[in-house]
Amino acid sequence: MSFSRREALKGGAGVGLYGAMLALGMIRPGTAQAQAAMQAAFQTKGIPDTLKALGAAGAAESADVSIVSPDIAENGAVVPVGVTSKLPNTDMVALLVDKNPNALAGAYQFLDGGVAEVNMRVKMGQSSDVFAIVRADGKYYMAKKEIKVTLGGCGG
Amino acid sequence: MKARFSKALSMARRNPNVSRLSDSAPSVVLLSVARLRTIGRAFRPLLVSSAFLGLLGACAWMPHEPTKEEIAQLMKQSFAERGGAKLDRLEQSALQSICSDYTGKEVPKALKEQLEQAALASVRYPADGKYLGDFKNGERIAQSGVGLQFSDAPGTVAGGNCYACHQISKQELAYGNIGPTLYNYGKLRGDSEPILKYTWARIYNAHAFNACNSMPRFGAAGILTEAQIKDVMALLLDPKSPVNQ
Amino acid sequence: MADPMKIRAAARGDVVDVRVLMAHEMETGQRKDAAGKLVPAWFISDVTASLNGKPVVKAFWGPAVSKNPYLQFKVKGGKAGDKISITWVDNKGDKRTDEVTVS
Amino acid sequence: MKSITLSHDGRERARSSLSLLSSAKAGRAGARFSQQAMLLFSGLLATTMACAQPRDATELEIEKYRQMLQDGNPAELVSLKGEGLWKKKQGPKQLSLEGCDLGLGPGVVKGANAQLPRYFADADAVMDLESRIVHCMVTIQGIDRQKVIARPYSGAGQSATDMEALVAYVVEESRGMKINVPQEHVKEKEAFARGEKIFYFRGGPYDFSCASCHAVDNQRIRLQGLPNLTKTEPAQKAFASWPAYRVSQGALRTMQWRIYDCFRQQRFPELKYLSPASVDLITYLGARANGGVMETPAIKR
Repeated sequence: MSFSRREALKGGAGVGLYGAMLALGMIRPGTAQAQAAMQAAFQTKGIPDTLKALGAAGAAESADVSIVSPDIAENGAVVPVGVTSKLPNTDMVALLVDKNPNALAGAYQFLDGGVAEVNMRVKMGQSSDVFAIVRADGKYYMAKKEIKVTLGGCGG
Repeated sequence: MKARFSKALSMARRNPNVSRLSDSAPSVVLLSVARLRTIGRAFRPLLVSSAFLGLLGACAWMPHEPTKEEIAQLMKQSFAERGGAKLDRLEQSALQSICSDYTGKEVPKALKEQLEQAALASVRYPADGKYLGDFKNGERIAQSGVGLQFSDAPGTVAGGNCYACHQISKQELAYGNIGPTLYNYGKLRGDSEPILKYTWARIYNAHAFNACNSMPRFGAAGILTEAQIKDVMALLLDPKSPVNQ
Repeated sequence: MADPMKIRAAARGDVVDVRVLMAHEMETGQRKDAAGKLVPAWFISDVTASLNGKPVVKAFWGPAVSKNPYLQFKVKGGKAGDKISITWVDNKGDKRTDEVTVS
Repeated sequence: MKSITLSHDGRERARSSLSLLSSAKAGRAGARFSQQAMLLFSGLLATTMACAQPRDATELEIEKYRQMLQDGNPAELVSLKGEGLWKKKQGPKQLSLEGCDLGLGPGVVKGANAQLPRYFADADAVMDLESRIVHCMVTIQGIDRQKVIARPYSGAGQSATDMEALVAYVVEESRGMKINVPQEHVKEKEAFARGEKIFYFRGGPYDFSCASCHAVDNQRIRLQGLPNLTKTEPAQKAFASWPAYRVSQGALRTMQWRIYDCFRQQRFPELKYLSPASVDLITYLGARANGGVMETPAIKR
């Protein structure tokens, strides 16, 4: 619980290793290890490395995963984004924003009874592709959508 | 009944205001005082009825219709100087005063023409005869909405905020519609001398062509420098500008 | 101490729809204050939602989640009268738990 | 040169007739339409134009964005805090604000803001909500006025100020209520008359007045729709949706702030908190909006 990100990173386990362990199911959700892996994933930059950190490299695009959001956001400080997975046994969902300083915005674990449908609001520094990553039956899937961020108000 | 009454009242008050204001703010007057007095004389019958209505307004049961001086006083009392935004910004020029009165109404033809002539006379064309600068800089100026606000850090370079009101290049989706679209501005008009001069004047002081329109006087009010106006000109008129693709 | 959350939980059939608003600055760590100094990152990093005391959804957040976060999710197997509780923990170790009854 | 001006005008005309077409297409309920058709034709055109549906793809997506924000308004968190503050015994006199008369009698909060600004005999002045809250904090709780008004608006990275929280609570209690800003007392009428003049007052280096942006139908600045505040329906909708939570600033913004920031954009000097011009202008906007229904606190970009 008390793992800080710095500890997670210097702990010897590279981002990729944690990711691989997560992917293989070697880390049980809720453990300190899982926590550290997740924290490491928040520190990565760009989509490819973040996918690796999540153990989700090679996630396949799936029509069963959808991103619910407007195509254009009036303001980047608050962009409403929802992720829904229709894939059976979905137990994890993550939302990534390509052009943010760190791509991973949030991840969700569904335990007993949790439905794979979440809505949240994220900051986007600029127009960007947004990725939803889903884990179902141990396999990773994804969906992608571009969200344009505009300048609202009087521009001053 | 009441509405009609107060409308008559404000119409009647309009004309004395014009000449009064021209006296109180000589540095910013665009029209000559003499010219305005001429206009004022043409409305003398209204002056008389104004005095009469003013008497009625003094009765206790009638709400007092504020005079221009009272509004000016009220504004000064209600604002504070901050940064570059001093209280003199609340002293209306003749143009501002007249245009305030005629918002949403037709400005009388003679008055409108006088305002337009005065505005055109204020335009200073580039000394070196070169009208077009760098369209890439022009795009930055058109995007930037900062400058001249009390919240701006000292030394902030003002933008033109053109996209606030105009569509310009196709790439920018967040554009306003207060002014007409400027997409393909140069492609449609070419870059002949009259077009260059007209466009320059329009940016410099748009009241030259349509007195009391909403566009800031980017040159005459010192919002943009001559070099900045050249860059905005290039954005509109340079054949290589994205505006003309 | 952290301000209370606003939680709504309503059952439709056997699915409970939960909407939560949390009061938090969610500082990115990239913003500079008036003096030009970077304001350190400060954000909710973990959220746990429980139905009658049993965790059902866990959220892991970074500083890209908007200020005063909003979260909506669904839980199967709940009904009116059940308890939904939400606990968040931020990266400074501050935490807050609030509970509502499903309507 | 002349032909340019003309063609510009021609385009303007083409655009407004286009927007008419699309608003007719957007289609209101048939019954309402025929009922309206009995009214003056020009009046009908004006109304449908004023509440025209978004016209292009960008505006439609922005509308979707706004819709998605509606559910889950962080203003609720602010008003929760405000309710606590309202009921808390504070100040040298250790009293709560529950005895404050917001115009409907001491202690009545429900619906009070839908009828503000108004004339208060105890102060012999027209007061807007924020002026009145300050008045109550000073007279009931004995708090120093300067202390109360020193920092009314929260800055970046700051949580809501006490004033913002109190305002959020009070205006939430007027949600769904009909706007009914009184125009009975002579001072209320005078405030309105001054407010109207201020609305049309052009000044500053940009020559802007409130009317520069808010006196024409279907205008937008960037993508921000600009309500025509000289028309009843948009005036009602605008007044009904302030105060609001501003997502771009992560803050609850009060009506005083709304006016303050408009003047900032106009390049005027800094509007003083609770200044007479601000109260007059809010009175004008409020009375122009009578008959609308309060949706406060709203949520905006």
